[in-house]
Amino acid sequence: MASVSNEGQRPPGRTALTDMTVMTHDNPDGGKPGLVITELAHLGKINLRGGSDMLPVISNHTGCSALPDNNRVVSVGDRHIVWLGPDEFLLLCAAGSETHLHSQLTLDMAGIHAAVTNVTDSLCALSLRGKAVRRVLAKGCALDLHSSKFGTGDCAQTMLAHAAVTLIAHDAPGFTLVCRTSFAPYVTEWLMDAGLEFGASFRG
Amino acid sequence: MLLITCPHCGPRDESEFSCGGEAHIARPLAENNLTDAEFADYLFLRDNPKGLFLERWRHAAGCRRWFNMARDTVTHEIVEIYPMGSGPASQAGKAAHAASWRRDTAAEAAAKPAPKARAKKEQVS
Amino acid sequence: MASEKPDHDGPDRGLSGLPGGKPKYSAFALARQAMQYHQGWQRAWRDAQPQDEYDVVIIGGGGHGLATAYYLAAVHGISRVAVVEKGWLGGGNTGRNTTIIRSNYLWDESAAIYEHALKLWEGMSQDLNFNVMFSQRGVLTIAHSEHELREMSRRVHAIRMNGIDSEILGPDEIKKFVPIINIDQTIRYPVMGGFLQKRGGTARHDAVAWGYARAADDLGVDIIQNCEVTGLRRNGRRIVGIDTSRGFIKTRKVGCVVAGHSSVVAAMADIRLPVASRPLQALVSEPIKPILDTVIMSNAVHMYISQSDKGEMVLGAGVDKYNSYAQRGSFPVPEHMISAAVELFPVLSRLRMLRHWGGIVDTCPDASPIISKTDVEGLYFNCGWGTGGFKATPGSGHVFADLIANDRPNRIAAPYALDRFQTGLLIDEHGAAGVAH
Amino acid sequence: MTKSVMTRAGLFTRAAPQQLSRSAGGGRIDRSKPVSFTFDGCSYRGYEGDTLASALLANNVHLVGRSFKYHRPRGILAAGSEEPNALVRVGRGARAEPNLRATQVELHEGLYAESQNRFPSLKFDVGAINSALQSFFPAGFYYKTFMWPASMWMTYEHVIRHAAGLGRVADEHDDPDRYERIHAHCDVLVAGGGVAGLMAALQAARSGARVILADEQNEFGGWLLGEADVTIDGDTPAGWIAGVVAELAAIDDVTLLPRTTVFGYMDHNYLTLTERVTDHMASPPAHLPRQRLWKVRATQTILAQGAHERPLVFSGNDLPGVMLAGAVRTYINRYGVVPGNRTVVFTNNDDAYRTALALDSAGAHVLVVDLRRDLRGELVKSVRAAGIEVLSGHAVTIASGTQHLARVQIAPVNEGGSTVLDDPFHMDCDLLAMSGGLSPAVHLHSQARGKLGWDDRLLCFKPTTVHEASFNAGAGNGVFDTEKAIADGLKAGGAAAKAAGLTVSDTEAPAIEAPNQSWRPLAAWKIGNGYGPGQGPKAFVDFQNDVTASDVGLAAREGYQSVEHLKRYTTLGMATDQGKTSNINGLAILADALGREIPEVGTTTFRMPYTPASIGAIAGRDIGTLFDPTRLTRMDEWHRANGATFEHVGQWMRAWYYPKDGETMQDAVNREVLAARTTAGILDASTLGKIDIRGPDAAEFLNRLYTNSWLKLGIGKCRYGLMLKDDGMVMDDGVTTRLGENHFHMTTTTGGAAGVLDWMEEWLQTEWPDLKVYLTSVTEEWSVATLSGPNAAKILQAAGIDISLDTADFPFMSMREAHIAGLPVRVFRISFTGELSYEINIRARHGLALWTHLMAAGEAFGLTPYGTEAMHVLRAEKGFIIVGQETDGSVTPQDLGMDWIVSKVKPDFIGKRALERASMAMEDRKQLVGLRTRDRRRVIPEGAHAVLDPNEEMPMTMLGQVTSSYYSPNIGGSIAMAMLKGGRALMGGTVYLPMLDGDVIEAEVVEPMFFDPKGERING
Repeated sequence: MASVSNEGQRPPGRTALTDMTVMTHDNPDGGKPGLVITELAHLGKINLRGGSDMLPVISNHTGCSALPDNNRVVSVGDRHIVWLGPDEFLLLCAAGSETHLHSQLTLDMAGIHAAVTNVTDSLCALSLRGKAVRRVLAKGCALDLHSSKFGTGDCAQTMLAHAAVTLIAHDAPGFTLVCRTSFAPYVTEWLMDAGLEFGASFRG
Repeated sequence: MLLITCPHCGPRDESEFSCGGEAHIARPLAENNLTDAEFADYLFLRDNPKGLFLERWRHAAGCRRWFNMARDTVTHEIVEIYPMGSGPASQAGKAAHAASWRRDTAAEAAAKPAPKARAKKEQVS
Repeated sequence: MASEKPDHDGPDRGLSGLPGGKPKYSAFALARQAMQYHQGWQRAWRDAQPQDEYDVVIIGGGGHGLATAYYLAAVHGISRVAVVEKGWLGGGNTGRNTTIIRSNYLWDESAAIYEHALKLWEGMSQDLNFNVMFSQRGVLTIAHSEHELREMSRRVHAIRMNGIDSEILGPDEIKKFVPIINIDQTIRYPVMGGFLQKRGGTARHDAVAWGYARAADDLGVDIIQNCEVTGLRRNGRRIVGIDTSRGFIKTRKVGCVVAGHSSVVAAMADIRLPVASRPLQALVSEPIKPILDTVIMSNAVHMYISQSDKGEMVLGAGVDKYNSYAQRGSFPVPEHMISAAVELFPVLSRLRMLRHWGGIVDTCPDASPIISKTDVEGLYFNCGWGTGGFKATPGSGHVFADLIANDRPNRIAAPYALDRFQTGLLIDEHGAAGVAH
Repeated sequence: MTKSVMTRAGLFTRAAPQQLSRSAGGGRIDRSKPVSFTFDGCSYRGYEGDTLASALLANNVHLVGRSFKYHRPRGILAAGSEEPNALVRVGRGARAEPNLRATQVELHEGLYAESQNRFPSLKFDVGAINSALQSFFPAGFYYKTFMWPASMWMTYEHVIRHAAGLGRVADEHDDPDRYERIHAHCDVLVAGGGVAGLMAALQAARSGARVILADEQNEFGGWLLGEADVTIDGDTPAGWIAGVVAELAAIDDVTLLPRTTVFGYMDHNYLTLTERVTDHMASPPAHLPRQRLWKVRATQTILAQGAHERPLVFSGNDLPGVMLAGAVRTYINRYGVVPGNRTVVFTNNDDAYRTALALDSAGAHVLVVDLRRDLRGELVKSVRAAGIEVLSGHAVTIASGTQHLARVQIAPVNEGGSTVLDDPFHMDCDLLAMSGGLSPAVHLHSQARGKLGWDDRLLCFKPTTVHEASFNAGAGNGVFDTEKAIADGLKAGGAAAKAAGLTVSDTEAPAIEAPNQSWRPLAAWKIGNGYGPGQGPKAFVDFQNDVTASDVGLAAREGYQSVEHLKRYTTLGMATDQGKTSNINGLAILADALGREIPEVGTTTFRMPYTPASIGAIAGRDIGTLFDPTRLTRMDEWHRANGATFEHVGQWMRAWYYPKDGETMQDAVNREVLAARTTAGILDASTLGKIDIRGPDAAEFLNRLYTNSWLKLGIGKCRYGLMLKDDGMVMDDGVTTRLGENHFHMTTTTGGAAGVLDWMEEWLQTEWPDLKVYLTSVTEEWSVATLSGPNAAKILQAAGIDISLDTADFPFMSMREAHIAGLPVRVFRISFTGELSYEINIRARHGLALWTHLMAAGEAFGLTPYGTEAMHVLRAEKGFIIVGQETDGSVTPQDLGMDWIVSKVKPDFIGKRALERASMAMEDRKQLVGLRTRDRRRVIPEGAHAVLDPNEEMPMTMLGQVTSSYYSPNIGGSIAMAMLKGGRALMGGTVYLPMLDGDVIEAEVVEPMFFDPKGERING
């Protein structure tokens, strides 16, 4: 965690799922649960709106050389730029680094028409891992999640059951799911329920 | 259950979109003096063709962007998807656009600044 | 309009009970026919060939159109009337709706027309000598939140002061009235209360079309099926006839009652209507022994349900989101409605959907119908009933006949003229009824 | 023949009888795994691999159900999902399910089934009186009677309703089982796993396609599973099928779905399937759903659902013991059941001869009655060679028996079978296997708006052109011959793979040996019985709904001549089998009655579902807490711990009031309202919508959105705004603050948050793309605590806020950034109560910390948490509106008396032109007023309507409704707001509010402002 500003001296505060208890459904076939849910607590999230003239500034602060193509993620180290729309991106960064990054970006973009908004507390990020992740997501998501159609570095804003989510596919059989904070308990409950037949656990 | 190709995100289920009804309705400016009846054309009259329909959609659960679509209201075939602010490119789409009664309404004409107001604006710029 | 009082004796029902001389239906007729192995039954209506000229032509052989023709003959004595229908009688929304009948509307104008219709429903089987199975088993509308309770109170006060029956029930009373309903207060949309119109209910939709057709035929109305209108002929601003797939028909008065296709017919006279044609979906379950003896509506979850005499659970939803003439909607609509239904009636979970269908309804910006003269002299439109037209069938036909006969709207029809979209004096039933059934 | 042991259902059970009709060997049942089950209280034995139908037949139980209308005894007609008669209720207690087809219910240990629609028992059903009186109950009889007296209809109807319906629902209503839904995508979806479907799936899969193969039965193979006279590549059908299935199962991208019915085919190749996951298990594991709804988006589809055999329409054709010939063969070959000993095969085509041979091989006596005169072909020869008697040009004219077929009357008939030519003879028998030709299952093709054409040779409708990206194959395509069907499947599989962009595999069709037969039936739609028109025993067309050939004739006579009218008047095809066996027969008989050709009469359009689809599966897990998300604020834990009662506001749960021990709601609200005006209250306002607005044109954009002016708002200043739709009606309101030159923070109503953001985006993207403005939702970024009351500033100071709260430094309608307890906050000095008030925004992670910190700091001042109800009272005391309560989409700012907020100088804003319409200035529009009850203790119910004359006759002339109404402890009396016609002109006058119980409340019309009218409290 970057030690910038005085974040470290403050209580880290609560997350969307602070009160959610750890849950497990055993894998009926024995072995590891097919789905393991972990909250990426306080993962930094900055919403970026603007055109390609943002690139130099973003580049400067993230090291990425280009903005992601449609439906793609660009990652450099622990900073990920997630494409959300033609002039909209979600920048993910290490927990605690977002305040400083936000103010730096805001400052450096002063001359261009762009909006840099800290949405760290607005959104909740979950890590989803396990063999059954795609099967579980398919129960509530109409996207074609076949690995040939939605693979490493792909992302999409879509619906998971009744919640709007952003899905990001990683190299391992894992996804990052981002949703509105107030939907996080619902999404977690839904995922645990959908994972019943494969075994599922929520590790907080 | 339509499969709609969002111009930005690719093919997605219809349930991710919201439909905004007839496309290419220009909003009359208040400065242009329309009669109540002419204004009502803008406010309430919507084209309702049986056949090709030019309409607006929004990828509500995705990139939240609006776009235009030419869709047949009988077969549900999507003939064309094209950006906001532009006209249809397909032959059928162009024909539907040109044939719409709305092209001749006072409300549509009033979407442009009245000559006097325009002159003023030009002076400013 | 508000100052004018409605007729306390109820609507003028006109001639009643097949005065034209057609053999009547009765238990005795049935027994007599049984002795002849039912070989002696006559056609319910003649297979009329189009004549050269009529006083009035009604376009559209659905319930509203047939009712209009019937009341033109029965009340106004105009019997040189033809009903032209593109396909088969009652093949549009008349035969595709969930048959809910009620008059408990919020606005005075709505209450007036739907109550007018309800009074005509009461006694329709006798008027037409055709059992339309109008069943006053009550319509109960459920409220699921504080906000809905407040809306419900507003509505019930208005309805009662319009002289229409309505009562408020609490969750326990609802449970007593509808034993299969789930009144658990912890569910997402708990049953917090409801209001009941006991005089509301259901009817057999096809029978309404057939009954009106038979009774109108008895009074001399020509009913012409498989006759598609291809043009509206005008002389200047006056209608002079219609072109059809079976030739030209001369007439100086044309009433269009073609729900779903109103814009298409209007375009033939260069008229534009503020209506959008939308799919409306419904479904029935397999038949089961009676479990629900009333009609339940819920606006919050967009669901309404009843059980037909045959035993099928009849479920309907709200309209789909885009224009369509395809008589088919999108799966998420019934999917969501079914979830809501199972939440409220868990017993449905182990039933199966037997039939599912879509209709095309034309919806107005204010969710209220259009009953109106047009800029073309002699051309009248009755449309825009959205999702709630069936219940209005007799009332709609009655006031539309009156409008056509007199060329001016009566007190009930007047607020539904097209000019309301110019003045902005809308009858906005949206806020009050998400699902306006 | 041994009759089944009759008992009163459920009272007691008898020991299992022998399976007397079971063949000595053969079939796909597992004879090593006996299974016991119960039907109508009697215990029986069957084997794994049986259906309930095959097991009942094995036990000689033929009487299985009662028909819908006449309560006629009915048996098992078919062997698949087209079964119209054998409907049973399966399971007990909460797991009972009505109307299942015995032919589709897989047998498992302990299966419990009951017959339906009978009272008191299946054998002695009082409803059968209807059958005796059936001549009084022709089609549509109810339209002609039950009209007198009018008041009696509800009584008649009550009886009708109880006589109708089929099965009973579960005895307990909460379904204990789990249902799921899942989305899937594939290159090729194959519906139907018979020969054609298997071959198609194999070819597509070998070509590299992602394939889903679904079949409604428990194993793939379709009709082939019931054939003993076919070899494929030298193997038995079962052997070949096993090989194909094994190859498919080994391919990763192939999903095999047995027990899965493709029931819906929607736009753009979206198909719905139900998979019966555990219905066949005696004790299903808890982690599996009972059923699963698949929602498949397929690039291409192959429809290979096979064909249905048609019954012949003759008198008495509905008796138990009269079965479809193909089904009889299936029972013999697949289930090892021989359903009769003295049998008659009645046919108009070759295929039934295979059944005759199968019966003969199984040891039954067989007589073939063929409507055709000129009999040729190998099958006929084989049958004759087997010593089976064949009568050509004959028909079974009447079948009779009491509850089971006992004898048939056979007579020579004319070409079409409609006229008896000579004296009949009779023959005793216990099974009649009939075959009227095949009808392709074109349902999905038709659902997908494919076109159908009439085949004059095969006498059936079959697919012609498709509308979606789809192919038809096999019997469903009118290709009945096994060899040709496999080739058709192969072709379709390749074509679909190619259309999906793949390279087609080089696969050869397997070699088939099968009987050489003609598939052309003789047109014989209604078999004569020697009686006059409408007379003699009934001949059924639609078995379940008891629609007879005479009913079809009656409908035609009465003018119900369109197919749809026929359907609706007679109920033909409207039963739970949806006319799979009756459709074509009904059409043909109607065509005959009208003197038209069948294709002229037309066919009905098939709609979803193909077979009835479980409602539970469609609902899936969208029930209970997963029905709709519930959103909680970040301070929710505190509210919950402190006894708050909640109300739903959209998806949010908001604290409504905080009752203390023994307090009623009114007590609690009074206490909260008083506290906010005497010391201070605190409200969780986190749910208000918040939108971050940035860009050089942000102020101009707001200027167009809101009715008032925004260009000159100073930085750090707040302003209230009203948003209209373009029709001039109020849609939302809220306070917006200028954070910087090009930066604003907007708040919206809780319910309006999402809609307002969408609304703003719409204008930016579609109408004013030239405006440089970006919007970002920050609703959940900030938790908001509103501190309100004379002590609000003191509490903030006690909480350690690091800025000056002097009005001079921090005036009303401004915003300051500050810290509380070291945490950065934004404080807005705005007020919805009329008191000195601060809305404190903090990063959501610290929301709870802020709240508890403020509560602690305020303890000494008696800081009182208040909920939404007290908030409503407080704002109503000040006459502040709530959008959605005072407004309903038909209210303008002027109607609300808010002309002050509508700019007269701005050239345009959304809604401006609409407000200028002549009608918007009419004096009798509904206008916002206050109401002061004469009896000050009386609180008017919200929704009550006001009149001028309480004694007026109904319908009364209503002025309008009470929109808000409360008891105000600060006033010491009731307060109300109302929207009344010409309300402002009524000021000072009296209106009356009739109550539902007949009482009338009298009230004075006053300004909608009840407390501190001069606004003196705003600075504390």
